[in-house]
Amino acid sequence: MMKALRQEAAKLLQEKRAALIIGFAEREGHPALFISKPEDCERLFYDVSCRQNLAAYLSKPEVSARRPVAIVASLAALRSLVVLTAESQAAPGQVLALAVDKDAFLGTFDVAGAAELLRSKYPDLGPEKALLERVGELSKKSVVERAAFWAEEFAKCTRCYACRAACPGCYCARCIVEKNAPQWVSTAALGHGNYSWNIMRAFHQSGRCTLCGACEAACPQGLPLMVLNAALDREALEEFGARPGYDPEGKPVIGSWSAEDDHSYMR
Amino acid sequence: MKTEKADVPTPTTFEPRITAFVCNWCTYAGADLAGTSRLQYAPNLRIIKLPCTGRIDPLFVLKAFENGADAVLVSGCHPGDCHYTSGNYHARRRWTLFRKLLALTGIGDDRLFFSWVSAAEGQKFADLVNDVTAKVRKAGPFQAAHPGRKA
Amino acid sequence: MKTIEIGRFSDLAQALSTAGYRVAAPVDDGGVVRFKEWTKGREIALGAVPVDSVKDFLFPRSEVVARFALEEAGAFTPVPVERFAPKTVALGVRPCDAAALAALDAVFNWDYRDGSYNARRAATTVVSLACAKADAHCFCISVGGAPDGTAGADAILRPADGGSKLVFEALSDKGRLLEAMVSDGQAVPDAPAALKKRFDPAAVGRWLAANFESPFWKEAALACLGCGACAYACPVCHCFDLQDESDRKECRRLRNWDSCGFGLFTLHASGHNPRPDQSARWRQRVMHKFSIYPQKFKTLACTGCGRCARLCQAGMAIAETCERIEALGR
Amino acid sequence: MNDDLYKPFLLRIETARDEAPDVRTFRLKFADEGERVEFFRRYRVGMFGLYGVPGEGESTFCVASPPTREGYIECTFRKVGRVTQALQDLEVGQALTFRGPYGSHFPIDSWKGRDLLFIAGGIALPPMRSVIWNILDRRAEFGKVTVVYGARTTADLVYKHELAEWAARPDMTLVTTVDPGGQTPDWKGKVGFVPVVLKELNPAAKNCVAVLCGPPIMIKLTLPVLSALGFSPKDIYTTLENRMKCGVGKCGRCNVGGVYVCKDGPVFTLDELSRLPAGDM
Repeated sequence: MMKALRQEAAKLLQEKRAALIIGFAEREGHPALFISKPEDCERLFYDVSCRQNLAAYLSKPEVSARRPVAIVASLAALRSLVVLTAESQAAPGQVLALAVDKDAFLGTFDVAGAAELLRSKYPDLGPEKALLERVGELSKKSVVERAAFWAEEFAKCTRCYACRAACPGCYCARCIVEKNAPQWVSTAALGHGNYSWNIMRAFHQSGRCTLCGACEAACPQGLPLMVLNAALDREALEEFGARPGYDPEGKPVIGSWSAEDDHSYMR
Repeated sequence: MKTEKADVPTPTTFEPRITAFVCNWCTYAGADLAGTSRLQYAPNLRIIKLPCTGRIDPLFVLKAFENGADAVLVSGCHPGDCHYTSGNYHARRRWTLFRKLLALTGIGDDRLFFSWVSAAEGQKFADLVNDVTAKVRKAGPFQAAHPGRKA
Repeated sequence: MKTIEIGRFSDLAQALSTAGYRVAAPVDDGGVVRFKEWTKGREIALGAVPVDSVKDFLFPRSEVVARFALEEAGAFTPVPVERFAPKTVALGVRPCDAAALAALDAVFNWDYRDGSYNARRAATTVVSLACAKADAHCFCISVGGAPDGTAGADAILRPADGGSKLVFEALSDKGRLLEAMVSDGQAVPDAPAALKKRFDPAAVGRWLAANFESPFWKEAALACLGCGACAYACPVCHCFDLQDESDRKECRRLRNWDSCGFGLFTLHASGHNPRPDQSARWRQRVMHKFSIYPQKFKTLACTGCGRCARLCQAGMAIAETCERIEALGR
Repeated sequence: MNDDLYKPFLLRIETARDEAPDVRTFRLKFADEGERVEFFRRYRVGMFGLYGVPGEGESTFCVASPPTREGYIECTFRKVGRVTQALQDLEVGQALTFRGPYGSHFPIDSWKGRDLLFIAGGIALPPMRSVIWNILDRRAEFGKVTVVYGARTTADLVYKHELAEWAARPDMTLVTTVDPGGQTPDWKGKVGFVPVVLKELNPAAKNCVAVLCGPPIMIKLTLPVLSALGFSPKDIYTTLENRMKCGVGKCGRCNVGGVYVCKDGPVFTLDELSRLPAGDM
């Protein structure tokens, strides 16, 4: 698998279909690796312990200045690429994906190809069972217990914004927490600011999150951010049939609407 | 018309503080009608008028809870009646997801209410306020220990 | 000789607590070891380097630095801020984290003395714990420290008898005050962790001072995604923001942690940003630690704890950057 | 020594004056006499302060009045963000918070007997105005005083009444200019960019100190002119205005290379600046 990945990456550079390859290095922690010479492709590595979603780099100015770019993309990262394209954040033809799934190299895809691959082979990607069970367990608790659970978790947040940096969907040049006229979200790493921040981060990803898990993996304090993401993912699917990351021309769930949307909770 | 006024308030009676975000064209006009019609309803609501429910950012709701609201009501035009054509449809999607998020983090549907009230529905508005106030009264004060509340 | 059975370590915490100290110690918190306030009955996790350091107790994430009572029509009255500096013992502090205090002392005391930091510093007794093992990210030895270094500590605990005991050694008057709480015993200290020197910070500093515009930075910072995980975990990083928060009755002026890695950190009101991209920001981080700080304060702003590299989602490792810089300077 | 670093003084607005669109000047009185005395014990021209509105925050700008006027301080600032907006919303009689004076100063005592050339652009006159008044208040100690001041349009010129006063003074020369197209029909000053006007003016560099403040582009184009006129980098002064939060060398955001603008600056000679990394400014 690694051999095919490396060969393909080198070929993209040789054929000038990509000027920059972003992949993973082999050394401990599997940091992101940036390659522009075909011979360096030997250093590429992939296995399931590579936790970063490399699509997050696509909005970095230093990276987009070096397009066309190819990224080593897990299935979730492929979906991110499709979401970014749908949101006009990845110029078509400028980004390629070296698609990987667990221990298989799936080939090189442009965005349309990635979407087609996902639709045909992986049509119902969603949260893992264990994650949904965590959501289920939490939902069964009383509101007071749920509040207590999150009070304890959010209290750990230092507001380092590693979650935001890790997320391909968090590409705003000025995040809501950095807007100060008015200051909607308190920037102090204290109770209510931490609550607002974490709620708004999750909410801004609703219907867009591809469940890659990079935010939770990046959190130095180990906050269970994916519980929020998974709950919203299921709700968006059940209510609006949303499957973000399958259609490069799809409309975002929030930002579109249907007259048929359920509103039984409205009075 | 339901009123809670029959209860004699005692010093220990909990009076909920409810923040209402309403649209200018329907619900605010509905509230106005309730007033000009001299309908009696619970005085626990603080109304904040916005152009459209589509303008109501979920942040407003968090801010209200942060600053001590016991409940939040969001109300606007009925589907199809939006002054700006589709603001309330956009809002509806947002609320469907947002209420789920708040429920999961400890703000349940006894503190967060949504409704459609038109300019002609003064009575509905009064009934709604009374009903919401009764529910919040039953739910009690928003817990001081909730992480979303200012310490 | 003063010794403690490792299995009875929390007894010491309990004794200190009974004696009226606030006790801070590494505690396992649902799989993540944090350096936090110890409460009765909690196990102290001495095995791992905690994600937070003793810095958090001297320079907290968020702290009220000024307070105003708000009155009608924009009028206000300043309200004195009570200093929060309880008598504290920080137990099981890593030697790298204790060493970091010298660097913090320097910045909080050049010309303008930061009273609230100093009050807490004075009220805190640092009991460090020598490291018997190190991981791949540890590099204290490369930045003038040692796994059994005593800089910044009031007392040190050294693992002994194959890790089954700790030998307590007081290093200052504050440390000697605790001696009475530790019983006499005998033990043979274990060898401290073995670490290899990875780079020479002086050589790194020389290259940094001369190569501000090097193309190295553009390439070295490509992976950095611009979060604050490294800065917030760092025992020396001390950048902060001042923010007002108010309700109708009161305004609190807060000092919150901030990071030079954030894009808007240096943004001017005019819209000009002196550090417009991540390479400029990563350069600032490295320069601050290995060039600016040593020039200004005669001490490095890095003690080799390795937290930044351990936590970085993108694998940015400052020791590796320093190795590469040293190689460039050769 | 006060170690409560973020405890501010209270200043009360005595007068407020609009200078230009979004630019306002406050004259501020100290609420506490002891604090006034302490301020003027430390204040030298060129230092800055942090002006605050509780609930909104603090903003950094210079003290625009000289230490020779000991009853009050003045500040002039443009509305650009949350804090400056809140400051401009304050009315006469209301109070604001102040921390300072901080930073380095213009070494005017070492300029005694020398000619002085001030060059300013737009909103950058306020940091220089304090120096000019300081010099004028001690007029006899210095040689020729020349001020070249330019703005985009006549409306953008600040301190219009003082410009008239300076123009009328026999003991100084004032040259005002606006960018081409920025003049009104009754404009009597020059039309043209500051570097061009400076070149025409052709001031003598011998025994002269130049003080230069303005937008980066003006600085960039004016420096070669000064250099061609024969000014030494050691005789050209400027003041930097970086983003600051603490003002006392702690918060870590104002440094240019190894120099902390809040403590080592904000006043620098061109000679000092040339040793700092340009890529960090």
